[in-house]
Formats: sequence, structure tokens, C-alpha cells
Amino acid sequence: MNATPPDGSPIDAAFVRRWLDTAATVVEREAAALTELDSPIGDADHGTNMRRGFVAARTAVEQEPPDTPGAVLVAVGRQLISTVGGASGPLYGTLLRRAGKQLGDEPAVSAAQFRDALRAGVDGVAQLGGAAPGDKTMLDALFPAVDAMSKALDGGSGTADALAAAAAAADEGAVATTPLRARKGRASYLGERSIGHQDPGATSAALLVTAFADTAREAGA
Amino acid sequence: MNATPPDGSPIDAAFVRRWLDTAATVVEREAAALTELDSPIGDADHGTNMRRGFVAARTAVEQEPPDTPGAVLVAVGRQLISTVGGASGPLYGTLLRRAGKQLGDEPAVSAAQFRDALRAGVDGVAQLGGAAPGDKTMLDALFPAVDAMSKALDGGSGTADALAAAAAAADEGAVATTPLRARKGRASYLGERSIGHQDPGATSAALLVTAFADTAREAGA
Amino acid sequence: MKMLINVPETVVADALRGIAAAHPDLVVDVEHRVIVRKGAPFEGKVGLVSGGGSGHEPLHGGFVGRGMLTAACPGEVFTSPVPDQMARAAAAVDSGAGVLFIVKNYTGDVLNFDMAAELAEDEGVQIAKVLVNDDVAVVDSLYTAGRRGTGATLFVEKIAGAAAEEGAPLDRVAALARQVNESSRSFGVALTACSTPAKGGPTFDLPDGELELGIGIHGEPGRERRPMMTSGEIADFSVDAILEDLRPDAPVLALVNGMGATPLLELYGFAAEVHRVLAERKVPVARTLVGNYVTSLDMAGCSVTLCQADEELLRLYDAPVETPGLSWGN
Amino acid sequence: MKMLINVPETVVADALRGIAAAHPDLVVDVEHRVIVRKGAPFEGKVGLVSGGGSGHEPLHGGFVGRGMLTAACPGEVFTSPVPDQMARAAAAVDSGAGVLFIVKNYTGDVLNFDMAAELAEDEGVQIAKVLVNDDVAVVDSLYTAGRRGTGATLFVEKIAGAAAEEGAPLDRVAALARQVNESSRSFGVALTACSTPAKGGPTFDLPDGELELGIGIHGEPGRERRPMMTSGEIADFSVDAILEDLRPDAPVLALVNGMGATPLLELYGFAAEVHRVLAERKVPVARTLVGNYVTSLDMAGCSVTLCQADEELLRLYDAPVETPGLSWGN
Ligand SMILES: Nc1ncnc2c1ncn2[C@@H]1O[C@H](COP(=O)(O)OP(=O)(O)O)[C@@H](O)[C@H]1O
Ligand SMILES: Nc1ncnc2c1ncn2[C@@H]1O[C@H](COP(=O)(O)OP(=O)(O)O)[C@@H](O)[C@H]1O
Ligand SMILES: [Mg+2]
Ligand SMILES: [Mg+2]
Ligand SMILES: [Mg+2]
Ligand SMILES: [Mg+2]
Repeated sequence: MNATPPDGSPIDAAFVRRWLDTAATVVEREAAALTELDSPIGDADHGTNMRRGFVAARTAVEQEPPDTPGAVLVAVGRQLISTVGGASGPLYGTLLRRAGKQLGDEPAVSAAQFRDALRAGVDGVAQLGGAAPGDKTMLDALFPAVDAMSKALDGGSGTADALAAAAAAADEGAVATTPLRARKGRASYLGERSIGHQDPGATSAALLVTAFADTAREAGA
Repeated sequence: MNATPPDGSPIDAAFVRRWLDTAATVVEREAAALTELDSPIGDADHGTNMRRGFVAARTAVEQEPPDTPGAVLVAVGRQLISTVGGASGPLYGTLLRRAGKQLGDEPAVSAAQFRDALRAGVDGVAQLGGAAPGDKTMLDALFPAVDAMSKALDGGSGTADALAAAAAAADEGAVATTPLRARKGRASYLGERSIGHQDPGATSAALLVTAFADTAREAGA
Repeated sequence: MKMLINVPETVVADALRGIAAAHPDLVVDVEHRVIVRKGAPFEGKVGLVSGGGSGHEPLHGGFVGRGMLTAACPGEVFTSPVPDQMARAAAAVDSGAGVLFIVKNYTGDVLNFDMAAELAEDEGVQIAKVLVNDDVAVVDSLYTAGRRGTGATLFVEKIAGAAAEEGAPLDRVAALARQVNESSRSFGVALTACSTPAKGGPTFDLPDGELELGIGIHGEPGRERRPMMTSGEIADFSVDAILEDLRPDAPVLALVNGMGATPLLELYGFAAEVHRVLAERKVPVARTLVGNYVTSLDMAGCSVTLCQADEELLRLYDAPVETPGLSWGN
Repeated sequence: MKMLINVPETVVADALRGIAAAHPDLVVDVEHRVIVRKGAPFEGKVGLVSGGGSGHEPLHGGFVGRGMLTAACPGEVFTSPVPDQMARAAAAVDSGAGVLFIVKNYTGDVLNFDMAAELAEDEGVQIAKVLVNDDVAVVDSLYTAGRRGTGATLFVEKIAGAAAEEGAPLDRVAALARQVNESSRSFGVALTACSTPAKGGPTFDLPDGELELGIGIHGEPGRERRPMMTSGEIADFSVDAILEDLRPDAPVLALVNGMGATPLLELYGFAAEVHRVLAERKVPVARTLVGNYVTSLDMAGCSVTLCQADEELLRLYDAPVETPGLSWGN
């Protein structure tokens, strides 16, 4: 396995598995905070949902480690669909499955290929959930992340820098959901009262993107 | 009607009706406190129960005022039985009905006759409820009240003084229930934990006896 | 404490109007506080009358109907009804075959039903009485008013009701009711106190980390307070408290009862633990009923009732019943 | 917040074990979280599958049985079930006559049931879906995920269940289910927030003198907070909110539903007020159901659902049903 790929090197199965590890750890740590965010404008389960899904995904992937980055993403996506429930299960499941499928059977892919896969996944989320940017959903972190990654790659950044840019944009996007009025998901029932609270799904999306950036940084990718 | 009988004068229907008025007013005023006493060692209804009964009794007696002291007591007792429910309804109802029956058809009775009637009523309560002194019930106010009244009358007191002695003894008796462990009624379920609380029924009994004393004092009886 | 009421004074009357609106098979006398099964009296059949303080719904009004009670008399909240109610109910349901009074063993209920029996007998109605006293939390009966009547009331009303429906005579219905009571034991636990409309707040203080073991159904505190326990621990404690007093030699009917505010989701989980304990103690379970049947307003908590049931009791328990609160096999 | 549980993680599995213990007429797959009516599939009959987050009991598991659901899929507390559950349930109940999915309109439920339908159709099961969206508190559907599914779910499951029991084909059962949904509106009110096991405390703050108008059944806050109102005022507000949207031209079925912790005594009093308002608004009431049917864990509060019912809906509503949570006329 390619434990420490050189800067700019391709993204392989081991990389995605390290991401899964990091993401699962972060979700575990932030679960209570995510549930807390889901209390005033939701039903107080987002952290529990995400934790359940990532525990299951990590276990499944550890037991039968797929050997392409695409297959790992598909496996994680399938686990999320089968264990999370709620809105976030099918949405995150679709994000990762679409991204994984887009990567095909390649044993390793470039940052640009990875960006294209993420874009396919994010488009899948938008299509499935019918939400648009500004609706106060996870898309408000995901769209900016893909855009920032694109921009960085176009400007010549390596994988790690491009993913770091994506993470920063996702974070910003999540924070920027606070003043928005929700139009999709459970928070939309609150109407005006959804204003002033950060969206839990956008927050978890930023965590997942940041986990990619951290994985790349630690790998020196 | 005999609005202000002279000292030592007989107890008539008007006297008992003034007592009813005073008692109803006091019960109204103390209802919340009685319910409060019934919370830690009961079911938090004694004040409401007593109020409901005395409102009904006052209304009934005002609508059709009986013309002997015995008949007034019987009417009040019947109203309590028909409107209070709980343990205190039948017990206080029996107290007053027995006392009233003991007075017979006399248009006016002496303090000694009245004392005998009260004793008959209290015996009726003991018989119906099966409680003994020291069981932490209304009897712990009622028995001392009758005894003190007897003693005062034997010592030559007039009606007002004898009833004042009864009231003082009832009060003392009620206060003295605090350290007792309940053996009857709802408080008995608490076992040791009933210790340290004053019995609500003993407290209301003291209020009713005190209302007799106040009626006599105001009448200058 | 917020409540879904108008004013405390009209809570019982308001509820009776609602019962009348919802249940055309019941004849509700709101003024005199009597709920009678439509069509009563039933020729040749024993009438079953129960009653008690309000706040335990669906007990007793919700158990009026075919195969269970013929009439119920609701008192004020947690206050036994007055004799006039039961006397009126007895007159309404007596077909000449007599009337059974089902009385939970509380001083107030006992005294008021006794007085009612006198009134009814004066009117020529034959009355039998059964006293329900199943609560093992009340120990030391020399020093108490005796065991309280709690969850077993449901079994008594169901089984005696089935016998009456079949046309059993008064002495047989009464004997069955007594057998059910003697074969039943209960134990209850509170996680919170309940709030009565009259008091407007909790009837006792129960700090967040503690529970009350051995509570009744009137918002009375229990016999013992302990640090909070798990569902499994509560099942162990409750079932063992019962089995210390009753060693069943026949399969039991199990009632896993909610006190009012405990979600059904939790009650079912608790029922699983009760089954686990009974299996460990080698007590076979014939039937299990899970739900809010004998409640204590908005108290969070639960009680367990076990009734050892011979074949005849089991048959009568399974017999059809159609009431607002219990309905099956029709 | 004290709960009658072991640990938050096992709450749903524990409850499923309890349901299995209490209801021998249900086949409970605890591992895969599917509750199926014993004997399914039923030759020639459409299967009815519903499901949703746990915490709304008896919905949905308590409505599995003769004349109502054929299977139910409970998710985690307040979290829609996963597609695997519904696909498994569909396979278990399909007799070849097809399966109706009854889905409450929440993003999570819709997405997961959609995925399940794809899985089931891949296995050759014919699937129809009905979306329940009766909650008039959600206005402005351009700016929301659309109206939530709440109390009307009971009417949909009852009436579609009766039609399926009679052997109606899938398109007819689905059409009836849609008609019931379109004829139904609900409005709910919370006096307290509920506490989820995972959070361990209330999901929002509701001060003592205030109530939330227009709440859902997931512990979400409502659309508006007001100073506490009386039962009569709440009835006026709720019924008027419904009638603004639905002017019934036929007698209505009325569901006066408790959110979990409100005593039945109070619910009946509220039912009387709902009847008063409907009489004032000249809306005739055909049937009234009062109780805890579509709950929100330990939330105190209530909801009103009205369904305008033509003769066919009324006949199917009255048809026999025998489930743990709803049973009559058998
Ligand atoms: N239609 C949608 N499109 C995209 N994201 C959505 C949509 N609906 C909800 N979400 C996201 O899902 C998050 C909530 O997830 P979660 O709490 O796990 O599910 P649920 O709302 O079913 O309880 C929201 O914060 C939001 O970001
Ligand atoms: N067996 C008894 N004998 C005498 N007094 C009793 C007996 N049982 C209860 N009481 C009195 O009744 C009081 C309680 O009355 P109340 O609260 O109105 O009725 P309940 O206990 O039915 O709620 C007790 O405080 C006690 O003084
Ligand atoms: Mg959520
Ligand atoms: Mg009391
Ligand atoms: Mg009482
Ligand atoms: Mg959810």
C-alpha cells in the first residue's frame, strides 16, 4: 500500500481509507455538537445519525477493504444508505456512491479526477434532494468546496493545497448558512425562525471535506 | 333568631349556622395550605376537598335553613358526604351527622349537651375509620378537643371558654402529629417517611373546632 | 406546570363531556358523574360498578362496555367518588341479578363505596363488594391502611366482566373477582412526580438523578428513593418484589403499565426486561399487556402486575371485550 | 432527563423485543427491524407497509394487524428507517398483488422509501406509494419541504388497510389512501418539548408560561410561540387553522391525539372543546377518536386531525380492525 504518496501523487484506495478513518474519528468527536445544532432547527439526531453511519462504514471497509478509491467510496456510500436513515443517509450515501462510480475501476486517480468525482456526487445530492445553493443545506458547504478545489487546481495547486482550499470554502459555506432561511429539510418548517442557526448538515459536510484535506496534508499529498 | 346569646346561653340553629359561615370562610382561606400539607404525605387534595364540601354545605343550608342546631349539623354532614369524596368526606360527614343526631330536635342545647354530641361524633369517626389516637389522623385533634372541652366545663367554664379550650387542644393535637408515623389513611403507605409532617386532616379538624370557639367568642357565648 | 385544561374546577366535567362526545356506546351523566354502558340494565346479568378518583384514565370509565364494567363513577382528581354516584350507578345497571362493586383499597374509596352499598341496599339492590389490594410496596399491613389497589384492578374488571357477560350469578362473579385479586400482585416506580390540576404543580419533589420505588397511583411518594436505575434494574427490582410475595404455580398474566408520561417506546423496552427477569426466575408468561391503563396523570414511570391465572381465568381474560380502553377478540 | 431505558443505543431494539414478547400475532425481526403481521403474505391481498422514525408509538408497529398494516419498519428515534428495511418488508408481505408504501412527507422518509421502492421493484414487487402531508402548520410550500405527515397517517392506514383486507386491488387501495390524505388536515400544539434518548434532554426550550403552536411530531419547535392558552382557546385555534384550509362538505372523522405526556383526562376535556368549536362552525362529526396514537415521545400537547369522509370512507373506517394500537368491531 502507498502509505505516503509524494506531493501531487495520485489518490488511491489507501488514501480514501485513511480519509474514512479520519472522518469517522471526527464525526465521533463532533457527534454531540452536530446533534446540538440539529436541536433548535431540527430533530436533534444529526450527530447520532452520522456516527452510526461512519461506525458501520469503517467496520465494513475494515472487514473487506476494497482496492480502488472508487470502490471504497461506493462501499462507504452504501453503508451510509443502509444504516443512517433520515435525510442525511440517502444524501451522503448518494454523494459518495456517485463520486465512487465516477472514479470507475482506476487503482489511483489524479486530484482533477477526484474533483470531477466530487462534483458528480454533489450534483447527485442536488438532484436527489431538489435543493439549490442558499436553501440552507449541506449543499451550501459542498458546492463551494468543489468550486474552490477546481479554482485551486486550475491555479496550479497540488492535491493537498486544493483540498485545503476546498475545506476552507466548505467551512465558510457552513458558517454562512446561519443567516439563511431554510427552504429544504426539516428546518424549513420553522420558516423565519430557522434564521440565526447554522445548518447541521452543512457543518458535517465541512467536517468530511476537512477530513480529506487533513488526510492529504498528513500524507504530504 | 338569637343573634347574640348571653354568656353561657344555649347553642341554637343560628349559632351553628354562624359556625358554618366561619368554617367555610376559614376553609376557603386555608385550602391551599391544607393541600400543601397533603402533598408530601398524601395526594394533594385535602384543601380542595374541604372547600368543595363547605361551599356546598353553606349553599344548601342557606337555601333551606334548618331550625334546630342538630338539623343544621346533620345537613352539613350530609352535604359533606355527598360532595367531598375521599377519606375526609365520609369521616367529617359522619362526625357532624352523628353529633347532629345526638342533639335530636332540641331548638337549643347547652354546652354540655353540645360536648356530648361532639363526643358521639368523634366516636363515630373512630368507629368508621378504625383509627386510634396516635395514628396521625384527624382524631389526634378531635379527641383532645372533646376532652379539653369536658375538662373546662367540669371546671365551670362557659361555652366560649370551653370551646376556646377545645380549640387550643385541637391545635396542639394537630401540631403533635408531626413526629408521628401514620398508621391509617394514605400517609401510612409512606411508613417511616410519614414522620416529620403535620397531618392535613388533624389540621383541618383544628380549624373547624377553632371556628366553633370563634363563633362563641364573637357571640359572647 | 402547564396543562391542557380550562380551569381546574371543571376538569372532570370537561372530560366527561369529551367521553360523551367520543363514545356513543356510553351514556354519560355529566351532572351526576356516572358513565353507564348503553342498554343497561341487561336482563339476567350482574351489573359491574367501579369507580375511584379521576386521573387514572382509561381506568375506570374507559373500561365500561361489553365484557367489562357496566358503569363507572369518576371522583374528583385523586379523590374517591361520593356515595350518591355509586348508588345511582347501581340503580342504573341492576337487572335484578345484583351488582358487584369493585373497590380499590383506599380509605376514601372503601368508606364511600360502603355508604353507597347501604344506600343501594335500602333501594332493594343486592350488592356484593370486592376489594382490590395488590400493591406489594405497602408492607407491614398492621401499621398501614393495607395494600393499595393498583394494576390488578384491570384484571379484576376484565375477568369479572367476562363472567358477568356470560351470565354468571353474583356470588360467582364476586368469587372470581376475589380470586383474581388474591392471585395478583403489583409494584410501581416513578421517575417523576405528577401534577394535579388543583395543585398546579408536582405533588412531590424528585430530583433529576433519583427515582421513587414502590409508588402508588395518586402521586404519593413511594417507600424508598434511590439513584436512577436502568430499565433492566427496575425490572429486576419490581419483579423480585412481587415474587417475594407470590410464587406463581401457573402461567401469569403480565401487565406492564405506564404511569402516563412514559413513552410507549420505553414501556415496550421495559416489557422486554420484565420478560427476561421472569424467564430467569422460571415463571411462564401466558399473556402480556403493555400500555397506559392505570395511570397517575402525567407521572413518568411504570408498574408491573402479575396475576397467576388458571385455565378458567385465562379463558375469561381472553374473552371478547369492547370498551374504549381495552378491546379484543370481538 | 430520566428515561425508562437501558442505554440510548439499544432503545429501539429493546422495544422490538418487548413488542415480540407482548404480541404473538406479530412476527418481529429485531435484527432487521421489521414487524410483520403473522401469516403474511396473504393470498390475493395487497400488502401495506409503513414506517418512520421511532418515538411515535403506537404508530406504526402498533397498527400492524388485521384490517390495517401488513408490516412496519421502525427507524431510530425520530430518524426515518433505511431502505433495506422497507425492501425486506415488501418482500415479506407481497402475495403478488403488490405493496403500498405509506410514507409521511419528510425528506428522510421520502428519500429512503424511494430507494426502497427501487430495490423492491428490482426484486419484482409492484410498489405504489402514498405520501401523507396533512399538517396545515406548514404553510408556504414553495419555501418548505412541503406539509408534514402527522395524524392523518392513522386514517390512511386504517382506511387503506380495510380496503386491502377486503381484497381491493393495488391501484384502488392506493387511490383510497390518497383520497384520505387529501381529505385530511391536522394541527398540533406543544406544551413542553420532548426529550430524545440520544440527546438526553429536551430538544428545545419552552418556558413555563408559553406554548408552541403548529408543532410537528419530531420535537421540532413550532411556527409560533404564545403565552399559555386554555383548552378551549387551543381548540378554537387548532380547528380554525384546519378549517381555513379545508371546508368539509361531509361529516368528519375527528382524531384528538395526545403527543405522549398529556393525561387522557385532559385529552377528553380537549375533545369536548373540539366538538364545541366544530358545532359552532357547523361541521358535523361522524366519529371521534381520542388518545395517544401519533405521539412525540414524552411531549405534552395535542393535535387535531379532521378527515372529511364520504360514505365509503366511513364504511372502511368502521370496518373491523385488530392491532395492538387500534381494535374494534371484530
Ligand atoms: N433536500 C435536501 N437537500 C440537501 N440536504 C438536505 C436536504 N434536506 C435535508 N438536508 C440536510 O440534512 C441535514 C439533516 O440531516 P439529519 O438530521 O441527519 O436528517 P433528518 O432531517 O431526517 O433528521 C440538514 O441539516 C441538511 O443539511
Ligand atoms: N382511617 C382514618 N381515620 C381517621 N381519619 C383518617 C383516616 N384516614 C384518613 N384520615 C384523615 O383524612 C385526611 C385526608 O383527607 P383527604 O386528603 O381529604 O382524603 P384522601 O386521603 O382520600 O385524599 C388525613 O390527613 C387524615 O387526617
Ligand atoms: Mg435531524
Ligand atoms: Mg388527600
Ligand atoms: Mg384524595
Ligand atoms: Mg431525523
